[in-house]
Amino acid sequence: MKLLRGPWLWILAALIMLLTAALVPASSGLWRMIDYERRFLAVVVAVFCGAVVYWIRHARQGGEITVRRVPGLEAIDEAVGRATEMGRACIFVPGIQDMNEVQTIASMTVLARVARTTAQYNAIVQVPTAKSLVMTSAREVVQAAYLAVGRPDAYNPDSIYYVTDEQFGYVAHLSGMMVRDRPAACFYMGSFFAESLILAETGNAIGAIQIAGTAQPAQLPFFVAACDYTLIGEEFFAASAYLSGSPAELGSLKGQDVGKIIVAVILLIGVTLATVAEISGSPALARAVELLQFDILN
Amino acid sequence: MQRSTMLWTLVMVVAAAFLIGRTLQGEGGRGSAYVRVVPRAVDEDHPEGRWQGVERVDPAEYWRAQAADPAQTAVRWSPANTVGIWLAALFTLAVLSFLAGDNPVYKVAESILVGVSAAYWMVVGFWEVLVPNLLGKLMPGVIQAWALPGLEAEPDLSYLVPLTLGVLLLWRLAPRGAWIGRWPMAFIIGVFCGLRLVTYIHADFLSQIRNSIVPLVVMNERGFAFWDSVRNVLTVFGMLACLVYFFFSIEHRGAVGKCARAGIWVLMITFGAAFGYTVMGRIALLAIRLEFLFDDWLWLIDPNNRRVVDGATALLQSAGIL
Amino acid sequence: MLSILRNLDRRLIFLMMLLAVAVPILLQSRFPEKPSGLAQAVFDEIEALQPGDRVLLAFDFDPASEGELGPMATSLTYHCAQKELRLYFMALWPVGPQMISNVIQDVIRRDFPHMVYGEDYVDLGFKSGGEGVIKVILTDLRQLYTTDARGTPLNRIPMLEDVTDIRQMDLIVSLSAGTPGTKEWVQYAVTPYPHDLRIVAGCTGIQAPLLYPYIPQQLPGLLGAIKGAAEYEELVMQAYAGEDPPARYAEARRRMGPQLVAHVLMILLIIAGNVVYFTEQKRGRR
Amino acid sequence: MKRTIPFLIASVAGFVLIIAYFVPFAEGWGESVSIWFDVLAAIAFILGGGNLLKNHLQKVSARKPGWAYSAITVAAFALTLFAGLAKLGATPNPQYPASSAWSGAYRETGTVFWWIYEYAFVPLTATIFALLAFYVASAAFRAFRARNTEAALLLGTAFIILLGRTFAGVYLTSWLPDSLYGLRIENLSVDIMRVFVTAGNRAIMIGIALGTAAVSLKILLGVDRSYLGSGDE
Repeated sequence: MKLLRGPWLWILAALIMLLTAALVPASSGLWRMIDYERRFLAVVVAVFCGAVVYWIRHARQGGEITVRRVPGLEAIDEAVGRATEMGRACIFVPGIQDMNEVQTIASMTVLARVARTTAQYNAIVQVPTAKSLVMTSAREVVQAAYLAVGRPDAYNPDSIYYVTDEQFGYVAHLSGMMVRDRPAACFYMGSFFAESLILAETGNAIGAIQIAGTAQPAQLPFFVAACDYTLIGEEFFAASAYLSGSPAELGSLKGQDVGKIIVAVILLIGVTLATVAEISGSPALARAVELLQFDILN
Repeated sequence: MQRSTMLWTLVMVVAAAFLIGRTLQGEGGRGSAYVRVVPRAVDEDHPEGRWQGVERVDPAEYWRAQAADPAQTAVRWSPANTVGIWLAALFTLAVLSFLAGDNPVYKVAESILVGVSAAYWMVVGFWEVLVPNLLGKLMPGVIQAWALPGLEAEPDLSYLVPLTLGVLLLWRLAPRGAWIGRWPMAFIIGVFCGLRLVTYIHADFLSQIRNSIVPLVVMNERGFAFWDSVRNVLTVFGMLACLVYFFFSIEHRGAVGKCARAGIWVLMITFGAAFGYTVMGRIALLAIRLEFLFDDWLWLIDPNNRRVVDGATALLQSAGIL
Repeated sequence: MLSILRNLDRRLIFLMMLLAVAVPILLQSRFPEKPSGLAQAVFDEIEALQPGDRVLLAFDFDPASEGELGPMATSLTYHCAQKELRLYFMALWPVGPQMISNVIQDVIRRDFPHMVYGEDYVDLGFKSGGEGVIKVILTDLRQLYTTDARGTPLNRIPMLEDVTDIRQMDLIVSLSAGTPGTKEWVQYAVTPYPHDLRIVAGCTGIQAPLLYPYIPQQLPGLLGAIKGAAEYEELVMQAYAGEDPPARYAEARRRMGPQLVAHVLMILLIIAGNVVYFTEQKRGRR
Repeated sequence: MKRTIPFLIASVAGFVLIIAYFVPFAEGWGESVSIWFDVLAAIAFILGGGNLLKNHLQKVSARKPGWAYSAITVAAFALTLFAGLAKLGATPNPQYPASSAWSGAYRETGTVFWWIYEYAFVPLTATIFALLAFYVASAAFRAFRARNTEAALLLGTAFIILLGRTFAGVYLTSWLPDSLYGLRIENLSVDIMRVFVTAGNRAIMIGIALGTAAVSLKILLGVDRSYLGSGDE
């Protein structure tokens, strides 16, 4: 429960919001400014954001942050290193969605790290993209990474290029290119759909080290089965925090954990209420469960 | 290796020549396509329509029409669509050839696909987004006169915002001040981060908690429902165990470790099931491609009875083909 | 034997898969179907509607997934037309309109020629914007749709005259192969308006596990992959088509033939893979 | 400057939209911005198409290995683009017969663009998609090995689902008596979906929601600015 200690101000603010949401009647003028239906959502958003902000501040002020290990991440440097030894390229596939998808944005922060490592090792990273906006962002990111390690001359914008918006046109190009150029390391980070298995199996056939990360639950099985390491769902979003190593970013992970505690608490309360209501058959309790489900959690 | 390649090429050329010969023999054979002429914009002055369009029909319909009136031209053989079916079949085979290894045929197919699809999405973007949602909003009069006669709207100047953002974005092509292209990017990223933050918490986070609130003990008219209760208990605790696995601030040791391990097990079962389900879909995809080859192209099977005609027409059909 | 298995060429596996799918297609074999609860639920939801009720058919898929969703689209449209419902087609995928015109051509024009465009069914066409479109048309249809897919202004279409937003629909039928699709319809349409809207869906195999968490509160019925399509097809045909339905209404059940053989092949491959693995392990230990 | 202004733009835009979600007056803002984004993405096609042309034309003019394939790509691209933008072969909109052919649908049956779509785009993309059937088979043989408990669970479940979703499963366990109804494979597969898959997917979805929210918040707060590129302030 150390996670919840300290942020008294936030807890107080959240309590006030919660009480306001629960007690101010629906006819009140307040709800002309704020959507009545979404009042509890506002509380949850505030609590979650508050927790993330609190832990980021805590970390910035020198507070200690401990997080568990995620194996896939350590493999990134290793994979780039191997590609360098073999004198072959790495490819980074940022998924097939546009910059309006948070997974693509998260993949850009992972790319920043991969590009920095390739710049240090003097390896080549190829970034074929399926969207023009992703291409422009990726160029900014890679250029910045090369600048940061002091090798701006080695940056080649042509290695980051647009292929086509069409999912399978993009895959046709990628798999053909993988078979021909035989990259030593493949990173699949972002939002993937059916192409996941085509990529992972082709990468497997050419013997590349493959590291994947996605929050598309449907594609996780294929990455888990065919890649060396896979960042599952939330781990993928946490990756940028881990890779940056900055305490402020690691702090945000603790904020996420607070979110999970909220889930567990609400769930346990709800399930207990529902169970007691079911056994006792009390209509009052059944109404309470309904209130929780369709009013508070709406 | 060289010899086998030559042998294969020879086999393929002979097979292709045979198939093409069969198609060109008379009107009708493997891979042939037929169309019906349909009148468009029919009114009193133009009972035949101001102009005519076509739609594809089954071969059986052509044979039936021919049997009824050999001189008719409303339903006819379509060279463009026949070539199209052949091309589609060759493209299908070209992509499948990648399974045997990378080869020039696949590379050609890949190059065409990349070019065609990039242009396809640009064309779609132009006619579906830029014309109605940008130009049509900014200058509806011009667009109505030119391309969208059904458009009835007043100019909406708020669309100057995306136009400006677009110009800023394209600024990076200019020799100076490419950094200005970051502004629209930043705007987009900021906007969607804000939007996703709330919608994900609303739609996935809260609604998934809500759906998980179930009684652990289920009663029905016959009293205690054992299996339903077991299901609910497993669902709730399975989900909690998975959440423990995703916990970042505690190492997976001791009791937490055991819980996290149970969580991984549940995740693995989830993945296994997803894999099984997906296999189904993937096989259906292959099936439909093979059906195209066997049905539309080679006429080996006819599951939809598209080439079945009654006795009299059948006679004519066999006379026409053989 | 074992050494053959161990060095099994990828290409040999590919060839086996090709045969496993091709041979049953050529033989055109069929197997019996037993409908599952979720297919029955979809059937019941549509069955519960009254003639003249409004159904929104959202076709969010493309030719690539037509193998799975095409048969569902066919039998769902057939069922709705038999029930004399009013059909509103729309698409959030750019190629969706093609899928819509396919069912209009194959089902409505052929088997329900008495249905009138604009009175019994209407094609609203494609709008870009994904979930944004859903959110807008929940409160105001005309903000985004000025015309239907054929360019006719909405006000001149009889069945759209009194439709201001899609909350007036009695049921949403979503066929989806990805994003945007059923998940977005559930998240943005049904979740905020649980009392106004109901939805049933058909989806590809890959989507199905993702949609299970919404069952049954937010999503009462779901057809998963070609199997779901076959089950539903069986239900609809048994109820409405009589003894000898046209061959095109057996598409899904026909596809179950290759499915069966290919699944058996997959299982054999998994077993073979593990046999190799365990014997190698044993040898390693010795 | 070059990083601060974009960050401020992102941050202000983001927080305004978060607040707008709760204010009835501003509820439609998010949707408007989504439509703007589509317009912007469509304008960005110019960047993508330009880049594609530049890449391939460079290869062709330098006679790099495989330049002939680049030439094919450029030709296919140019042909499709022209056919689509010029609406080659289109007829006027039947609702407005007096209008010009520009009012027609660019992908109506019979246009050149439709032909390219129907006979090149569809077979090529659908067959690439169909390659998956082969890849799942090879993955099944190679990757699904019961190395440990986790892998065994994964493959065991896949096994039951594969059997349960065809007639083979029904056939194999139909001898089970009605008292063991739940153990018949088709019912077992339904229970797996209802219990474990639901639990697992819910946890994944909740995790993703939290991850998405946290990443978004980090970007809006400026903790993570790597997406903005180089740091020459």
